[in-house]
This record gives sequence, C-alpha cells and structure tokens, in this order.
Amino acid sequence: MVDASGRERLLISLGSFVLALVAGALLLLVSGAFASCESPVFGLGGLQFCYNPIEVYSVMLNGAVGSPYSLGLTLRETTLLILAGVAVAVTFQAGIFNIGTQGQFIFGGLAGAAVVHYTADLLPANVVGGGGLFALGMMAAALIGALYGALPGILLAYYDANEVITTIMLNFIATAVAFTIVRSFLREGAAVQTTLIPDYATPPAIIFPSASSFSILILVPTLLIAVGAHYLLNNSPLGYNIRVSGEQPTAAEYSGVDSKQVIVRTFTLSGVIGGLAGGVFVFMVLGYWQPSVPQVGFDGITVSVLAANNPLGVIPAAALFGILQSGSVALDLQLGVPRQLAGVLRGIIILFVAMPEFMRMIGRRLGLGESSATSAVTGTEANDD
Amino acid sequence: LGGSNGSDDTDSSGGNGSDGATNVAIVYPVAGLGDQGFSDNAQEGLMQAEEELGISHSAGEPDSNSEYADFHNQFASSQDPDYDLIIGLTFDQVTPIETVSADFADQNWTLIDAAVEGRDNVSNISFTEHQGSYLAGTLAAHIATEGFESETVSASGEGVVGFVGGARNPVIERFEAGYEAGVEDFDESIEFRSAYAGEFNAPDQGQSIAESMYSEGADVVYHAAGGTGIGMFEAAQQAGRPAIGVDTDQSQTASDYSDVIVASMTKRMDSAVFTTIENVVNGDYDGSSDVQLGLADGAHELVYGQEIGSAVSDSAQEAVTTTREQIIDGEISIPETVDE
Amino acid sequence: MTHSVELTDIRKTFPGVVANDDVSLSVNKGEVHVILGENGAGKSTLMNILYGLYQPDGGTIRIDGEEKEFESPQDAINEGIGMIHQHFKLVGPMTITENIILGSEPKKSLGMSVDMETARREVKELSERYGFDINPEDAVEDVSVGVRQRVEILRALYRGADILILDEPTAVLTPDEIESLFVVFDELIEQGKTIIFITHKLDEVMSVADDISVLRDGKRITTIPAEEATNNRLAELMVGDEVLLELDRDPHPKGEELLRVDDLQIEGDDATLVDDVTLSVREGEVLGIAGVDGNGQTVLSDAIAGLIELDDGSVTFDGEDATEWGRNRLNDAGLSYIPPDRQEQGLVMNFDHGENVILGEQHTFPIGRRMRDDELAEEIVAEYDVKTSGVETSVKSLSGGNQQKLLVGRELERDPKLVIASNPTRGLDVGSIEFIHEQLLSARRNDRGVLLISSKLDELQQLSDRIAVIYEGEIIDTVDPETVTERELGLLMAGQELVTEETDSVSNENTLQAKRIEDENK
Amino acid sequence: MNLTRIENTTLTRRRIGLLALAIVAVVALLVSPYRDGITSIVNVGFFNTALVLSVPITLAGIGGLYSEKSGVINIGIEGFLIAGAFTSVLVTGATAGSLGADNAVWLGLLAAVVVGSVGALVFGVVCIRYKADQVIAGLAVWFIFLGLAPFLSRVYWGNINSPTVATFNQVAIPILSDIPWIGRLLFTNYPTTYIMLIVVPVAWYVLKHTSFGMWVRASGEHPESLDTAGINVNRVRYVSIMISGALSGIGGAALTLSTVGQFIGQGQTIVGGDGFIGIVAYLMGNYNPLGTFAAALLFAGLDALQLRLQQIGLDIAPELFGAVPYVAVIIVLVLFGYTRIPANAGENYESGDD
Ligand SMILES: Nc1ncnc2c1ncn2[C@@H]1O[C@H](COP(=O)(O)OP(=O)(O)OP(=O)(O)O)[C@@H](O)[C@H]1O
Ligand SMILES: Nc1ncnc2c1ncn2[C@@H]1O[C@H](COP(=O)(O)OP(=O)(O)OP(=O)(O)O)[C@@H](O)[C@H]1O
Ligand SMILES: [Mg+2]
Ligand SMILES: [Mg+2]
Repeated sequence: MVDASGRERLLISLGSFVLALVAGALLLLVSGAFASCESPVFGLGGLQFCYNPIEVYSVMLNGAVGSPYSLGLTLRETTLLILAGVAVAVTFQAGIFNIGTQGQFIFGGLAGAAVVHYTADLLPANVVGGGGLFALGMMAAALIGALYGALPGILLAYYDANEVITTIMLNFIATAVAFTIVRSFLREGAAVQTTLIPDYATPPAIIFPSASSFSILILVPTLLIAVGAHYLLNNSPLGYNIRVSGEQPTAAEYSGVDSKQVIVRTFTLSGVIGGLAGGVFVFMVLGYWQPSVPQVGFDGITVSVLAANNPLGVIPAAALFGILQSGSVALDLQLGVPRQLAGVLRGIIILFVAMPEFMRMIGRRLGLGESSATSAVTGTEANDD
Repeated sequence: LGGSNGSDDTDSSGGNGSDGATNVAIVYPVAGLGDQGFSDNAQEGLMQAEEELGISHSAGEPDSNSEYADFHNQFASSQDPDYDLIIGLTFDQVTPIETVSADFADQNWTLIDAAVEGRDNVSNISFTEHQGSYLAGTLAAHIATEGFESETVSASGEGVVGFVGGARNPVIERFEAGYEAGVEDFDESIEFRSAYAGEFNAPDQGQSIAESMYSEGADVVYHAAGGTGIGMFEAAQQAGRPAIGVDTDQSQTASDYSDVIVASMTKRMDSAVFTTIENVVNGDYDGSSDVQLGLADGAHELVYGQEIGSAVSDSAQEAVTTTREQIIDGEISIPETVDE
Repeated sequence: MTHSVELTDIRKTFPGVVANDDVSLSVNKGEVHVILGENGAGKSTLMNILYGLYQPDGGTIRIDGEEKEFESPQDAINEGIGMIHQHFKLVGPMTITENIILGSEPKKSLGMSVDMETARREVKELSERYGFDINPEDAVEDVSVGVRQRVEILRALYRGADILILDEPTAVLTPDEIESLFVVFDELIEQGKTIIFITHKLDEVMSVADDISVLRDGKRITTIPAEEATNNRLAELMVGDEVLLELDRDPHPKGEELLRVDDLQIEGDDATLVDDVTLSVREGEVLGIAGVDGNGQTVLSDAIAGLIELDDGSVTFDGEDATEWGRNRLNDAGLSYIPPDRQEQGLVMNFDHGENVILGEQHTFPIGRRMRDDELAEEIVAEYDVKTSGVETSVKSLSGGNQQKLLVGRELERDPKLVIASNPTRGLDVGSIEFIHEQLLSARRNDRGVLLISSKLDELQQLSDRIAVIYEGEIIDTVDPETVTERELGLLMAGQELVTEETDSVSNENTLQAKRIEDENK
Repeated sequence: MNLTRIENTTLTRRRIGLLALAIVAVVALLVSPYRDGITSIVNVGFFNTALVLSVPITLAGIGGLYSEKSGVINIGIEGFLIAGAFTSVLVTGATAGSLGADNAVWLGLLAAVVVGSVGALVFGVVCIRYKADQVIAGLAVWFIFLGLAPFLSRVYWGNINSPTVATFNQVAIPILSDIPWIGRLLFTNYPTTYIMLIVVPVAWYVLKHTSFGMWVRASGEHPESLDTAGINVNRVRYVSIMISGALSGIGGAALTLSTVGQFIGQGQTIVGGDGFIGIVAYLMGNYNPLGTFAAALLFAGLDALQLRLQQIGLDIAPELFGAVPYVAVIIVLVLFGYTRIPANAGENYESGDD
C-alpha cells in the first residue's frame, strides 16, 4: 500500500512510533493543564500540569513488562494481535481491503466454545480429553473462520460486491447472530454466555502466572503462523499470485491467475487465521464466550498497516500495540491518566505510517538517513504515472 | 459533577496499607459512570465510605465485558496496595469473579446486584427489584387510568404504559416483571409495552424507544436501563408526558429532567456499597453471606419527584402506600420473570 | 518577424533526468511547427512547460514577443494556448459537452449554476464549424478514440486557443481520421492560428509541417523547413545515426501448422466482438493481423492466448485441440504472449526484474521455492540490452522501451513454439522498435511461429508473411504484404472490400473518405 | 468503457430490485399475524424517528460522498462524527451557564462544524500535501478520535460519559406544521433535521448543476483533465474534504444535541458506527445525495422498526432483527450489482505528473 523499500519502511514505522510518543507527550501536557488533580506534577506560571509524560510512559512500559503477570498480559495481547494482524495482512497483500477479521474472530471463538458445549461430556475429563477438546475447538474455529471468511470472498469474486461494505456488514451480522445463537442454544444459566471451558482443556500456563491467562504454548505456534504466512507469500505460487493480484489485477489475469479463485482462497486463508484468533481468545483468554468481545479484528488492521502488511513485521507491530494496550491499564490505575491515551497513540502512529512523504521530510530535516531517503524518493517519483 | 477520580488517592494509600487503613477496589460495569443512576450511585457509596470511614480506593472501568476478569485479577494480585475488598457490580461480573476468586482464596469480594454461589470469599448483595417495580407499576396504572396533570407534563389516561429496558438479563427482567404485575393487578385492560435497547449506555436508543411509546399513547414510561434511560426522559420532555426514574431519585440526580419525573424507584446501591465496606472496616465481613435487600430494608422506595411529584393524586399515593405494606407483609406475590 | 511562441533556454530536470537541456525554440505565427524526437527526448515536457503544467528550472517563455510566466494551465489558457495531450485528459463518465466546457462553464441563475443549454448549443455549433461529427450528449467513455480526439481538440478551441499544441494526437487515429484532422489543421491555419504538432510518424510530418524541430536527449538538435526534410534525414537527426528503415526478411521455408483457429466466436454484452474468425500460423511464419484499434484484435489475441473463454469455435495448438486449455496449459505447451499493455498487463510495476521474469510461469514453481529467478533476469538484461540499475530494482523505474525489452525477452526466452505479439512496439522509439523487430524475425528464422497484431502498417508489411485484416471482429481478407499497397490495406481496415472502383457505386461515407485519401495522395 | 453500459442497466435493475425488496417486505409484514400491530406502529411517529435517526448517517454520508467524488476517500468520517458529538457537548456544556441554553446549543453546533472542518483540513493536508495513503489515514482519523474523545471526556469531566447538557428543542414552523403528517414530520423537528433536509437537495444540486460540482466530479474521475482545464485540483479536493468534515461535525452534533445532550465515550462511543453506515449509504445510493438520504432512511427506518416490533410482541430475537438491514445490504449488493467508485478516488494528484 505504501511505497518504500524494506529498510525505509522499518525506519518509517520506528519514526512514526517516536513521533507519536512526542505528540502524545504534548497531548498529556496540554490536557494535564485542564485535568483536576490533587497534586500536580509541576506548575508553570498559573497553570498546573497534572501529567508528566516521562512518568506516564515509564509507568506504561513498566505496567506492560514490569512483572511476570503484566508481561503475560502483554504477550497474551500480542498473541491475539499477531493472529489478527496476519489475517488482515494476507488479504491486504492481495489488494483486498478486508475489514472482516472481527467477524471471523467472533465466529471462530463461538465455534470453539460450541464444541466444548457439545462435546465436553463425551471426552474424558483429563489432559488427554482436554487436548482433544482443545484441538477440536481450534479446528472448529479455523473451519468456521474459513467459511465466514470465504463468504465475502465469494461475494467479491462472483458477485462484484464491494468487500469493504460486505465485510463491515458481516461484522455486524456476526455480532447479532452470535448473540442469538448463544442466547438460544448455548446458554447455561441466565447469562448470555457459553459453558465454561474446563481447566484441563485450557492451554497450561507455564512460566507466566495463570492469572495472566497466557500460555507460551500458544504464542509459539502463533509465531510459526506468522513465519509460515511470510513463507507462503514468498515461496509459493499462491503467495505470488496473491501479491500480483494485489499489485496489478490485470497482470495477474494475464499470467493465467484465476483471480476469482485467488480472492476466495486469500479470504479463506485470512478467515482461518482470524477464526484461530477467536479460538485462542476463548480457550486461552476468556475461558468461555460471551457477546461483548474486544475489537481484536480491527486492531489487526492497525497492526498490519504498521507492519506494511508483512507477516514478519506483524510480530513486532503486535508486540508494540500489545505493550500500549496492557500498559495503559497500569497508567489508569496508578496515575489516573485515562487509558484511552493508548488508543490515541495508536491512531497517531497509524497516521504517521500513512504518510511516508512526511516521514521522509522529517528524516531530511533531521539529517537522518539522507541518502537512503532521497534515493527512495527518486525511485518512487521518477515513473509515477 | 465532581471530577474526582477515585484513583487519585491510590498513591497516598500505598503507605497506609500497613497501618490499617482499608483499601477498596471497585470494578464498574462497562456502561460506566455518568449514568446519573446506577453506577453514579454506587460511586456515591464509595465516596461516603471514603469520607466517613477514611478508606482508600481504586476503580476499574472496563471497556468490554471481556476485561472484567483482568481487572479483578489485577486488583486481587496487587501487593501495593493490598486490597481488603474488591467490589463488583452487576450480573455481567458473576463469571469473572467466580473464576478469579477461585485463584485468590485470601481475597475478599462483594458482588452487588447478582450472586456468585459457593465461594466463601465472595459475599453477595442483591435486591428485590420486582417489589419496588411493582410499586412503580401501581403508580403507572393510576396515571394510565386517571391521567396526570402538572405544570410541565400531562397524561390524559389513555390506558397505555411503557417500560424501557437496558440489556436483557435476570435483574432487568425482575424490574419488568414486577412493574408489569403492578400494572396488571390494578387493571388488566391497560396496554403494556416494553422494549430493550440492548445496552445501558445508549441514550439515543432509549429516546427512540420511549418516543415511540409516547407517540402510541403511553401515559407514562418507566425504565431500568441505566444511562439509556436518560433518553427516555428526553423523550418524555419532548412529548410532555410523565416518566418514572430508577435507582436514585432521578429528579435530583438527573435534575435536567425533574420536570418530567413523577417518581423514581430507588435501589440503594450507595448503601449497599457503603455497608459492605463498613463491614470490612469493622471486621464483620462474611464471605459466605448472601443478602437480598428489599422494600422492608428501605433498599427500595418509590419517591415522588421533587418538582412534579406533588401532582400525583392522593388515591394513587394511598394505593402505593398500602401496596407497599402488603408486599412487605407478604400479601402480594410478585413474579420475578417475564414470560416470553 | 514576430514569433508566436518563443522559448529560450528552457531547462527542466527530473530526479536523475535532464528532460529539457536549455532548449530554445521559436514558432512562427500561422504555421504548423512539428516537433520530432525519440521517446523520452523531452517533447512532452517542453510542451507541458509551455502549457503551465510544469514549472521550468530555467529559461523564459515569450508569447507574441512578450515575456510570460505560467504558474498553472490557467495562465497559459489566458494567453490563448490550448493543448491536446499525449494521453487523453477527459472525464469518462461526463458528457462530451461537460468535458468541453470544464473550467470555463457558461453560467446562469446569477452565476449559481452551469448553463447547459447554452453549452450544448455552443459545442454543437463549434463542432459543426469544423465538420466534427459528435453527439454532445454522449458520455466520453462511450465513444471511440477518434471522437475523443475530436473532443480534445474542441476543448482547446472552445477556450478560443490561438496557439494549439497537439502532442501525438494521431497515435490512436485511423488513416481517415488523421486525414480529417489535417483538414482541420488547414482551417485553423487559415484562421491565423498557430499549431505545434508532435508526432513519431515521418510521413505525417512531411504532409503538414511548415517547420520541423528535432529534439534529442533533451536538447534541440535543429530546426529545418519542411522542404529540406526527407524521411531518412529526419530519422538520422532523431537518433543521431544512420538508421536502417528496411528490415531484412529473407524468405524462409514454412513448416508444420502450429496454430489453427476455426470459427472462433466471442460475444460481448451487446455485440459480437470476434465473429467467426479462422486463421492458422505455421512454423517459421509471421501472420500479421491488421486493423484499426478497437476492432476486436485484443479480444482475439486474449482468446487465442487462453485468457478468454470462447463462445464458439476451436483452437488447435501444435496438433492438439487446445480450445479448453486456458492460459497456463497453453503457456506450458509453448505459446507465449506479448500483451498490448506492458505496464498494466505484461509487467508488475512494483515487482523487481527477478520477480517479473517468472510472471506467467509461476504455476510451474513448486511450493517452497523462492518465487523469483534472478539468473534468468540477468540473462535477459544482458541479451536484450535492457538498461537498468539492477535486477533487484522494481521495473517501474525502467523507461518504457526497456520495460518492453524485458517483457519481450521474457516471452521469447521461454523458447516458445509460437508467440503472439500484440502491438509490441507501440510508443517506442526507432532504436527499440528495430531491436524488437529483429527479435521477432529471429524467432521466425528459428522456425517459431509469430502472430503479430499491430496497428502500424509499415511494421506489418516489414515483418509478415501474410496479413489478415480484421474489421468489426471479422477477418475480411488475407493479403500478401509484398503485393498489397498501403492504400489497399487502409481500405480493408476501413471495412471496404477490394473491388474495382468503377463497379462500386455505393456511396457510403467510407468510400468517399477513401477516395479523398486517394485524391490527396496524387 | 463497457462498464458504463453495464453500470446503467445495473442501476435501473438495482432501483427496481430495491423497490421489489421493499414491496415484498411490506407485503410480508402486512399479511403476517402481526398486521394490526404493525399498522399501528408504522405511523407518523415511526417516520419521525427514522428521519431523526437518519440525520447523522445522511450528513456523514453526503460529506463522505463529496470527499470521495473529489478523489479523496474519507473513511474517517466516523471519526469526524465522534469529534462533532464530543465538541458539541463540551462547548454547549461549558457555555450554557454564561450564554443561556439556547445560545449555547447553537454555539455547540458551530464548534462541531469548526472542529470537523479543521480536522478535515488536517486530514486533507496529510492526504494531499504529504500524499498519505487515504484509506489508512482515514482509519487513523477514526482511531484518533475514538481514543481522543473519551480521553478528553475523562480529563474534563472525570467520566468517560459526559453529564447531560442543554439540547435543541423541536421547532415548529408556523402554519406548515399544521399540515397533517407532513407538518409533523418536516415542519416540527429539530434544527439539525432541518439542516439535513436542506443539505440533501442542495448537495444534489451543487453536484449536478454547478461548476463546483462538475469540478468535484472531474477531480475524482480524472484530475488531469481538470488540471489542464485550468482548475486547481487540490483546491477542489481541500474544499470537498472540508465539506465532509463540516457535515460530519453537524451530524455528530445532531447525535448529541438533538437527543439527550450527552456524550457517551464507552466502546464505539455514542456514534457507534453511524459513519460507516454513512459510507455504506452513499455507496448504495451510488454517490447521489438523494440516494444517500434514501439509503440512510432505510437504515434508520429498520432501526426504528426494530424497537417498535419488540413492543408488539414480535420479540423473538431483537438482536437478530437488528441485523436485518445489514443482511439487506448484502442481498442488494449481490443481486443488484456493484457501485462504481470514482476512477481516481484514493490516488494522489500532483500537477505535472504525466
Ligand atoms: N513527471 C516526470 N517525472 C520524472 N521524469 C519524467 C517526468 N516526465 C518526464 N520525465 C522524463 O523526462 C524525459 C523526457 O520525457 P518526455 O515525456 O518529455 O519525452 P517525450 O519526448 O515526450 O517522449 P514520448 O515520445 O515517449 O512521448 C524522459 O526521460 C522521462 O522519463
Ligand atoms: N465485454 C464487452 N462488452 C461489450 N463491449 C465490449 C466488451 N469488450 C470489448 N468491447 C468492445 O468491443 C470492441 C472491440 O474490443 P477490443 O478490446 O477487442 O478492441 P481492440 O481492437 O483490441 O482495441 P484496444 O486494444 O485498443 O482496446 C470495442 O469497441 C470494445 O469497447
Ligand atoms: Mg511525449
Ligand atoms: Mg481492447
């Protein structure tokens, strides 16, 4: 989507992050002058500033990685974001603006929970049964994710239905349908939520405290999925076709690519990963499914954008947003700084990433990477039709 | 509104942990503060405890239901401060507290407005909303048959009443069931309309629902919808008809709308919060207690609006008073669920 | 003598390129001034500067002797300059009228809204005055390229341009349309207007120019009066070297039949695009397909290459029925395809050389292998003389000619049995054209078959063993390039049967036009 | 080239299809056992609710339409709605004391317009001057306001949800408001509703019949043609983007000041996706302001209907019913074809690029 070499992309992403921190610091200073607090961190003239940006950032960082518990939370968030980010990235690589990961996440999670609801009694209540339950659940999550992902793909490929619209619609529909399914079929007791997943079917917490609901046994395969997606894009005809379709659909067609098939396959692949994210959420994080799920699918878009849609880049991008996300809670509890700050920072980062021109300008002003910046400009402008 | 942020005090409380000051954490429902009713009222109880009992407190305001467990975990595992009590509110926090409390046997919880069963470190406080709502139904039925007239609103007695719910859950259905029974026991022929917005923080939806009810002739509408209910008051203002508030005396807490609030069915979240904290401070906390507060405890009351409450007819007031006594005496049986 | 336009020391650099290197140029009032030059010589850049689209790095512009500074096209328009750009600057979904008045709309209702009534009337009048047959209500995207070209001209005239710049307006026109354009030139010159005309076609230059300027590598080489020019001299000035305009095409024995197309039929939404086409190509043979753009050749070549499903008919490739094969299987069997649009179809602009050279072959790669072939890319770069800074740079940084060389190289390096080449030299300079022609002929020498689709008659005549003429989706005749005349080909392309002129009394437009060409040529 | 022809037939087919769909839906409801209930709830109050609910969707949609027509895809209108909703409450609340409620709400509306336009201007600079990827920058705009508004709510009010502030009253236009039905709908309403009712035809007229409208269309389809016609493309785009910001600002203010005067910062905020529905509305309306309004009314109407069907006992699954509009959109897209996006939407334009 954004034109630049790999190295430059990395610099742009890093620069965006730094600039976002600076912009966030300004926001903290200004808003700190309006906030009411008992003991301002410092006063200047008649103004009293409630927030100290340095302190805010260090509390955030410490809150995200400062203890095994919080590091677990961060990694848990990161795991979900990697899956969602990769799910989004593969479709973005194909030039498809897929916003539907959230819907696949919802249904993937629900499918996992439904499997537990219907089969928990059939399997032994021990590690073996638990493993089976987990495997079945994740398979169901992937399958439902694939189906729900393929749907907008089919609609786009064979009915020319704009994927931005259909995926937004399918997200709304997923929310409503999932709610109704739980309310009507999977409910146990009065609350609209599914059966609790038994402990023996939950991925074991090793290294990190169980309270953080994180298992490294999930993170490792997740990393493998990101690496695998990268490998697939660069080392398989399907990956090549996905990229050609994204760059130039007419060239793809010319080279014998069945673009409809590629669209559907890409969406399906994305759906599988999005569905797995839902499964991980249910099995590892929440332990059951209920209608108000976090916006992991949307966060996946930001992760993918920051990573320039590169599945390997998704890993650090997800870690960064994971830190922001889980550090923000500490911020709120310890300093009383609204944790919505994390959302603002996320938006600003994406804004800077969206404008490489601006970042290059900043780079030149600062005298940084002069040569690489200018050569990149030459490269992109010379033949800009 | 006081911009006081519960967490401001946390810093100072760190040192107090050892010298006996009580630290309390509260996890608000997703709909959040600012509902001029439920959550705000709970916060008031907390403030009262701070003032009168000198406690320190922190608050968690989750963004989605899936964050409840994290906040409970966070507070439970916190060493600095070490919380003496964590308060959870609403039905949505049952499972999160159930799960987390199993991991922290030494941590005390109180869940208000719902119940976690079988844990001796979680005490529950719930209410008999159906009883209080029955009174609201009695009043509504009177208005729907006799009509209502004040300087700011008027209802001609069309024989239609409405109910706006937030999300559908057993607690809110208790409100609806009691209210509907109150109306029907008075007069079978009164048309009863009810709709749920699905959320507790969607005032625009609440307004839309109430608007349709008033335009269908509803003489009065009652809500159990938290912040969503504010929309009902707005619709009442636009329609010039009376409305019944909930949780607090909303003619005071939502004073912008005191000109339409004929009465409110209070539900004393504040005293529930205060009492449970007081128990902890006094060392009387009982983790296995399961209290249901009702009319007899003064936990519910039908209070007439500051501005227009006086226009309620004497007969209606009398009916409410006698009904209240009958309920307390157990002479009226009130359903807790609506038949779908 | 006052010059209508006088450019002095115009300089313009783009990153890495000096597009205009202190160019000075004077254009006489009331004359047709032709600018010639290879691709990339800087012609369009110079004109865009004159039109205010580009800001020069240095130099001055004088209009009627007065120095001007153009910061935007608006300034140039105000000075009476109109420009018809190399690529159409028209808004497809808007009507012809809307396109013409865009930017200088007549107003009504106190200037609140556009007076479409007046606009339509004015456009109608203007087009009638120049004998243009257009319907002002048609959306531009629905009309032919010829009509679009007229709309472009009307757009400039509507603004009352005195100085008209036409940047390669004839590249997409039929001989008839070119002829009528030149009639318009005459009329404009009569009205005292000045015309600057850019083209690559030397014969056009000879028929309309008063003066001819030649640009090379961003510099003006010379300006000569038309009388002093000959094709050879101009070509030499352009490339700076003696060029061979005649290619060497030895007779070559034909072998087995490689491709056979029988009764091929393709239906569009509301018209038959390819109608009952039958043709065959043998080893060592070049079959040319002549036709004016838009007569179904692209659909035909796409269909043969396996990109479009046939509605009827069959394709036999190398003795096997290949009707149902599809692109990949045909490719594997040895059918290469040089598509008409290198930047959209043939190459992936943001991919580098190594990735581009496997385009079309990607399905043969096993999972796990890197999807690129740098060795092959190096080989093509060396053999086909592709000027590049490296095989790991994206091909969008290459010039058009070099992109085409890479593309042709890729398709020929597969050592195909047959190659379909669709307009393989469109928009290229003389040197690159020659090179590509040489490659196609060498394929022929190696007993490969070539199906050459082109809108350039000279190209077809030079390379083909036979020429089939396509008109409205039908092959209406197949002729021998040695004996057919350009005039006859032109007639066929315009849909005329080759019959003796006396007996043909049908006086439809085409015949009339054809006659006029004949008259002019005398 | 061929697309046009397909497009034209698609359009008529789509209109017929929509009509058919609507007729089928109405007939189905009327023959159902709930007929009496339904005829009783589909009354003037229903249409009024739909009209009021459609205001933010329509305004955001028309704004987005202008921006996209001019060549800049503004996926951030959801963010501008949030900005408008928040600002209007903030300013109204802060000034009601000194200016009086009536003036304060208008000032709140004005502030929303200013913040919307200035925000859009920044977005424009990002997209045009710094050649940002428009879709990504638009997403960023959404994320920023989605975070910033609740952040500032908590800074300023201490709560993620604001207190209630003064609101617009419905204004009855003398005489006209006495006409049955129409009078209630069109002439007894909130000022923001009137603004929308004026904006819709004006936006249509400007786009179709004025020079500026022509420029906007040309700018998104083929900017070079506009540039070579002597019109500054980027200026046209800046103006269009700012129109989208200003209209979204009004839309956001309508969400708060024409309802309960409260900003809800939780979750998706009080805006709750109206901006995205606005995008869908203009795509369904095929970039026509009138079509956009019709589509917005359809969405708002189904929403209003859902809340009413519950009241007559048709309450099997209100959440599921809430999804009906979204399913309808997909069916319409599948059966009746796609929308043609302006050819150069999403592309940066720099004068002189060949
Ligand atoms: N916008 C631009 N950015 C960078 N380089 C450019 C740009 N426009 C033209 N050039 C370069 O300037 C040189 C002159 O280009 P120009 O288009 O003027 O050539 P031309 O003589 O018109 O060629 P053609 O016959 O192909 O139209 C070429 O090397 C071209 O690549
Ligand atoms: N799917 C289609 N439906 C309707 N008309 C079509 C379709 N495809 C092509 N056409 C029309 O059929 C005619 C022939 O098209 P074709 O693409 O073969 O032209 P061409 O001679 O190859 O020229 P060019 O390559 O310059 O477009 C054109 O008028 C084109 O607009
Ligand atoms: Mg040129
Ligand atoms: Mg074609």
